[in-house]
Amino acid sequence: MSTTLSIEHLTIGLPEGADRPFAVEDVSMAIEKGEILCVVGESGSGKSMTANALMGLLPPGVTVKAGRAMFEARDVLRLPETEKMALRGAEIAMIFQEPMTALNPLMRIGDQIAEVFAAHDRFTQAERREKALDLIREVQLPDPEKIIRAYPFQLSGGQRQRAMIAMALALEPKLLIADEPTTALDVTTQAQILKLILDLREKRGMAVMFITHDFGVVAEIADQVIVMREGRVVERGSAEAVLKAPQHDYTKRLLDAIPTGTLPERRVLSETPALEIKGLRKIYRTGGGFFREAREVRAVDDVSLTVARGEVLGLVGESGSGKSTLGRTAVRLVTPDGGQVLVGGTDLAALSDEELRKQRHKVQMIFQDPYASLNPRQRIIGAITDGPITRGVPRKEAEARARELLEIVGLGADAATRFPHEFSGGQRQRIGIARALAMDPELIIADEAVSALDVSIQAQVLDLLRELRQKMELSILFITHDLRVAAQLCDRIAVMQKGKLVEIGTVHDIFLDPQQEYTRKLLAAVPGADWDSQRAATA
Amino acid sequence: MWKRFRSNLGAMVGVVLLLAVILIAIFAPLLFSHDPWQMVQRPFLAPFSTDGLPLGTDTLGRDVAAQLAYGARVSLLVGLVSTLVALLIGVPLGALAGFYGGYVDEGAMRFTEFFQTIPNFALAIVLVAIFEPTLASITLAIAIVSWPPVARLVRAEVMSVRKREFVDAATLAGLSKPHILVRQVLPNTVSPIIVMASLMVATAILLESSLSFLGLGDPNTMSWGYMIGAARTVIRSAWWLSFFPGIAIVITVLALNLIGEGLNDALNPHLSRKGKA
Amino acid sequence: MTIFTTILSRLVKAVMTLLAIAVLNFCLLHAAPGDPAVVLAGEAGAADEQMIEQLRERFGLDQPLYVQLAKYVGGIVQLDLGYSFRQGAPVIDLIAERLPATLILTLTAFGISLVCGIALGVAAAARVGKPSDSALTTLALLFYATPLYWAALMAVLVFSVWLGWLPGFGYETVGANYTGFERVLDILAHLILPALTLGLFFMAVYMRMTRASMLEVSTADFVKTAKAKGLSGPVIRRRHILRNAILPVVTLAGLQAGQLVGGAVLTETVFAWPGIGRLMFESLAARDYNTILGVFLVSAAMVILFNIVTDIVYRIVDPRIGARA
Amino acid sequence: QEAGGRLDIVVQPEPPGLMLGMVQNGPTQLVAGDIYEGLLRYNTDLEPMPGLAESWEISDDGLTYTFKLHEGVKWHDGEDFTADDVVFSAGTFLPETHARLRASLAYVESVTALDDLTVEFKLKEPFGPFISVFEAATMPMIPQHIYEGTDYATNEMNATPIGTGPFKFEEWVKGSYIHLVKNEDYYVDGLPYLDEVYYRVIPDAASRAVAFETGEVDVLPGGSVENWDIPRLTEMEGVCSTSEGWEFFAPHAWMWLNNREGPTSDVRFRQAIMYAMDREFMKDVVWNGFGTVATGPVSSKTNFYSDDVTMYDHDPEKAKALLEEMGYDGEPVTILPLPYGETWQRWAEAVRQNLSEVGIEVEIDSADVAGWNEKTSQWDYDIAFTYLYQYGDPALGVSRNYTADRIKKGSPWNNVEGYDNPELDEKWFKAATLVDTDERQALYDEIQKEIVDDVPVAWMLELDFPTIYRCNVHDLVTTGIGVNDGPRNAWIEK
Ligand SMILES: Nc1ncnc2c1ncn2[C@@H]1O[C@H](COP(=O)(O)OP(=O)(O)OP(=O)(O)O)[C@@H](O)[C@H]1O
Ligand SMILES: Nc1ncnc2c1ncn2[C@@H]1O[C@H](COP(=O)(O)OP(=O)(O)OP(=O)(O)O)[C@@H](O)[C@H]1O
Ligand SMILES: [Mg+2]
Ligand SMILES: [Mg+2]
Ligand code: NI
Repeated sequence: MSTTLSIEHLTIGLPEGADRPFAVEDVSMAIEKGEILCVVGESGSGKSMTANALMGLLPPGVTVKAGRAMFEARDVLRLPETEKMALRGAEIAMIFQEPMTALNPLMRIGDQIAEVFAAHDRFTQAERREKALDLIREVQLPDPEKIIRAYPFQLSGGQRQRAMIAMALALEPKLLIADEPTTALDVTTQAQILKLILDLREKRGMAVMFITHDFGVVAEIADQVIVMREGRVVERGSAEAVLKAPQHDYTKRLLDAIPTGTLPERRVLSETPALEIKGLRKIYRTGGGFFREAREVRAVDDVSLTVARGEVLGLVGESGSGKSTLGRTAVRLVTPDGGQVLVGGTDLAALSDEELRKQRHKVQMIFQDPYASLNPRQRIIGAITDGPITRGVPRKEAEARARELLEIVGLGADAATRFPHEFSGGQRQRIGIARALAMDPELIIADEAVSALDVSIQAQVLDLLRELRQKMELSILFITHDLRVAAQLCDRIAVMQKGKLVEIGTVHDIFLDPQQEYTRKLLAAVPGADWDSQRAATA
Repeated sequence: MWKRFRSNLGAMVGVVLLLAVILIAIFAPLLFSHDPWQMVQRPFLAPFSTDGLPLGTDTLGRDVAAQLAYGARVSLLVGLVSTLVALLIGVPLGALAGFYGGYVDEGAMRFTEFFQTIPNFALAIVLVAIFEPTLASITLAIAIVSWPPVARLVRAEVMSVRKREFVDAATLAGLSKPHILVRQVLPNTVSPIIVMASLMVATAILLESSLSFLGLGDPNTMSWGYMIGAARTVIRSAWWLSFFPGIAIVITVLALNLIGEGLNDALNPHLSRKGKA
Repeated sequence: MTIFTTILSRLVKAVMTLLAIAVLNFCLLHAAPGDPAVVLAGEAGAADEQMIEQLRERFGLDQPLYVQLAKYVGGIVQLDLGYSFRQGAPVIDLIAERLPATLILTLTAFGISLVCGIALGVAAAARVGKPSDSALTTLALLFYATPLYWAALMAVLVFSVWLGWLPGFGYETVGANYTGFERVLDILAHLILPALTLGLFFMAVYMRMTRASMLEVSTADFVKTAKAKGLSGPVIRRRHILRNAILPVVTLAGLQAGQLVGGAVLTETVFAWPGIGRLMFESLAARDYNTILGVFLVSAAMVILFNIVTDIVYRIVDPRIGARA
Repeated sequence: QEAGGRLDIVVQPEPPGLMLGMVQNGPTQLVAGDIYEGLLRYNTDLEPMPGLAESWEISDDGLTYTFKLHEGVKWHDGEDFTADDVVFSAGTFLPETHARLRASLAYVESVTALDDLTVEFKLKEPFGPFISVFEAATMPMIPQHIYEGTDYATNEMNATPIGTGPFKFEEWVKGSYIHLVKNEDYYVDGLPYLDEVYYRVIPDAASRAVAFETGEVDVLPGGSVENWDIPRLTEMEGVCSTSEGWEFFAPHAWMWLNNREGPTSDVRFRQAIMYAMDREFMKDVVWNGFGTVATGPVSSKTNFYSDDVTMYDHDPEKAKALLEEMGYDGEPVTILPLPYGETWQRWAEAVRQNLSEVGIEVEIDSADVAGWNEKTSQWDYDIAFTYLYQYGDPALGVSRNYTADRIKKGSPWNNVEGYDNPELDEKWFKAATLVDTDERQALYDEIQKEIVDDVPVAWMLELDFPTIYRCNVHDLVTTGIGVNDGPRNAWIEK
């Protein structure tokens, strides 16, 4: 095999005032023809910077300080801009993480694909259209004739990512760089895209540099693996070697932090329900107005379930299946259209606004986005004590309790007087947990509470939740799209699809003996499932 | 943020200019022994020709430099107060509309639209004519025509902040809606409001001068617009009478705009990565 | 939702807004001190009670305010803007006579400001951070900071009096009786100075918006995608950034139309441009209520029209909106 | 004399209408003075000249006025002008529409057409100034065939006025210009010389000056540019100016002092104001030297003027003494300037400065035209600027401001200050009805002497409004009303 790209001693400097002087430092790697190289590492480890440097797309202020990247006997880092332009798209192509925003919203898909040809002056107008159609077919987009005339907003996330791939493949590049192309997609779609990339690699024999932070994905597609940390390569080798026998501590820790498929022991659950949901319905009507017709989405459609005291109930399902809506209805952030929500026996739906505010503390929520869920202009102590003080707890007492809780979630009490931006994502998520606990809730709804976090931090938060469940007899409704995480923490799991509850059962039932076709599909789509079960077996 | 602002050359130039204007306004009585209406010399003395009258005299023999200094007071005062009043109208309206949505929003926005539909300078003219030109009525009129953009801005900001999860968190903490609006949402909209306010002061100064130019100024207060309006009829024979106040307005408005741009860059750092600012 | 129904719903709202404006203005104007009959009598150079009574009666000013209001609104519904006390003619005629001049002025100024503003904004954004960007931005700011009327006075002085290049005021060469193309040229020559002074002021506004919008959009992900395709900088700016950046500018420009029409009052005064801005200002001094109200309504209608047009443009340019519902 | 050519004259502000029988403001008189005519015209000494009336006779008792009309006069629409039109105008139309004339017509018992070309006015009692009321704007001739039996105010012909004058109405582009063309059938042979006249509307004073400089207009009637610009313009090549042509109006400026309440109700305070003001300075600086300091109610340009009165020179000490004597407590007063441009504003500021120098605190009130009308006619002011025309005779233009019967709320053109002196009233009335000029003069001398001591209003200036025009325009100002009927005789030297 011949080497498509070889990066040698690449160092990329960050502008002044950045968190460290170099985004990547002395990084070397090589990709062979037809090979998939996975670059893994935590957020901020310099994965994207490496890729952007190759494309000549470094953000302003960020510069290549040293090293070279040889591609077909040329150093792509030092080409003049015109030659770089000729290279981009034609020889090296790239796809990005965010399919929702990576396409020009005002341009038809077909035009955006054809533009690649235009940029490199290939073919005539008519041929370009033909080629675009072919590409759309190749990435298996449905109804190509229609898609070619569609605008991005008319496509789903997965479809958009396929369109992106079509663009990237247009000129049969020798190297495809994929920067976390599936992170924003749900599991089933992710599985399809991964399969597509594998197929195309097969067909075209191109080299792929695949950036991810998900070892499941690595296990699924990688030939070679590079592990990065704080801008340096800490480990490299074949996928087999790295996954099975990691050498470096950091890699080991990363792997350890990944929830294994091992199922927790069954626990005996209490009889008293903390949360009862009966025939819950929520329909979203959008638009509507003078002359417009309203559009209806049945986000939650006649769902009934209970969460027992001290139980952790996992709620899984594809994106848009109504998980969040269910959770938000349970805390009455969303007013249901029908059905009952009983928290500790009280029907929240029947309460007046005033009474509701008094009962609020019983159910609390941990939010998905640790950045958005804290008011950037409020000190941590305020965020935690606001609720209790509103309930009538004297300020002194509330503050003392807040400090105590901060200790419990593993943050020093001195965290209290700081502002959110002084904390990392994981720390903020802990603050969120402390805030929920401060209200002495009976039930906590955790909506994708760990999805935004790096695996190692994810593990810490999960540990914390487990500990709290034990200590405080908390009930938790744990919403996630990550079945592996669900398997770790939950007692029972409920599966949702298109607003309906399709299956509910103990973790063991769902994982080992799923009843519904949909559940089986979900399970199968988890990346690295095979590798996972191997690990589980060896663990 | 201050660091970023300071490193912006334009903004610093703006600050220096504005400070100069403010200082002149504050110390006008110390700088000039006579008041700006007093006839001190022959009329139409050219600038730099007579000692003690650096900028010459006007049609009645009054000291142009003193008028300029006292005019700064009025212009700045009108600019600041009218902006403040506009904020007092626009912020609550926009905040309520954005926060409560639904009929409140619909009603508030209709109301705002209504004011935006009437050409605002024309409305200001009518208001001032109706309430008779006094400093108060001019300020109020300017405020009345300049609040709608504030309301729109605040509404948009509040609507976007309202969707952030910390608002949900506050709801779950049992905080009341007004409390959430005032304590959690609004503080997060201040930066764009500050930026806008700095530009509004500039616009208000221009508006006041335009009204004065049309003869709708307060005849008892010396303002730059008054000076230009009074001098336009002699623009051919005594250019300095309209030139200096014109330059004063340009400088002040420019300074405020530069500051506004600077604030904009400093407060909305698109350069830094999301969430880390 | 089609463009059609959008326009329809906008029109319904517009009519309601206009009616509300009519009522509010009516009340506002009548709150003002100053009795049109007295003013009118005053203008006659001599007045006695008999004359003032006559005038009051003739114009219905002796009736209770609510009756006057009802009559007025009733008239408006039938597209009758009432009768001008002062000029002794139907308001609609007075306005119709003056409207074309204002339209020509504001539309030209709008065009100039939008085209130049966007062009300069794009140019500045392309050079962001460089001295030429600061130069462009500061230049535009200078236009903005210069009081409109002052700039107008200076422009007349320089281009009309000193250089003698352009007519300094008026709408056409009086008494020349040009026809056809000659007339167009003549009006154009008269239009240049007022349209430029009015346009340059707003140009600065649009330029700033365009620049900010361009910079904002240029950080969008799809721009990175475009770069990754191998497109050149100018192509990306033109095909990807500009189209997306221009949308908010167009909308804001529509909202700003009200200011443009307002600014015309000053320009029309300095340049003796026979438009409705001046008509309004002159009628105001005479408390010629019906005329003022008429001008307000017509200019409000103009603003609404501007808005609807920009809305339609938006819809044509942005595929998301039309299809969303 | 050369025939032909076009004259561009500034008109400011734009007239509200041109139907002179109904609209009477300055700009209307300026433009419509070419379209409508009166029976008589007046020279710069205010002596009557033939107009539509070829000759006239006044009976010795001063009760009968007989006019012989010019032969072959036609209205612009081709109808004949006859004595019936005069009877209609003076007897039917104008009494209903013309407020100023109404007062004079009150003396008229009857108007009769003796034959097609002879009209006789019979008075109830002698009225000295009656011979001065036949000027075009004061008693314009109205076409009977158009107005008889119609609602005058809404008659559609108001928009296209029909008169007998030397120029016909052609077109009015609102906000831009009014176009008049030569009346080919004018009854005076050879007149007018000009082919057409454009009255140009230019709202900004500075622009008007520019228009004159750039040759866009040929004539700036008095008051159309600010005083400061006048020297600059008149110094230009080929530019002439004249102060003549205002004799009939003799605009007289004063400040109404509210005689009813406040400090201004004290005569000492009013005298103090007179002494406090440096009116010479105001004339020189504010009016750029144009005008004459007024000594009393009657303009020196008008008949029956007397200078045997107390002269109020600038004497702040005397003013302070008077204030001291009355025990003025420093109560502030307001001044309402005339909303007619910068000059008037400056004037008010100068007065404020003068008054503050003697310890009177003054605030300037501001109002637009409507507000000014409202405030003055509702007596809601302390001190208010105004200027009024004298119309050639104290009985027509002066007494209306001082006699108690003219204290009428609602109009700004009468005894607004509220001066009430029954003794003097007697004399005013008497003077009006005397026929003998010397007797009248004696009486007016007395009146002036007395009233000046009372200071019912603060007389300021006899205004001078120079007309600026290009020197190749000849015979523009030949009468007491100047440019108003100027184009009739004007001609342009090529
Ligand atoms: N525009 C920028 N300006 C300055 N520093 C930046 C910029 N973009 C990224 N960085 C810094 O560069 C370093 C590497 O960032 P990079 O985006 O390559 O990380 P990553 O491994 O792709 O992380 P993630 O998984 O979050 O995408 C980080 O320290 C980051 O803070
Ligand atoms: N405020 C809203 N207005 C209208 N539709 C909504 C709203 N919120 C959610 N929906 C719709 O309701 C459906 C369910 O949304 P929900 O957020 O509950 O899904 P989810 O299972 O939490 O998905 P994800 O995994 O992406 O968070 C979706 O089709 C969504 O588009
Ligand atoms: Mg990345
Ligand atoms: Mg969700
Ligand atoms: Ni920030």
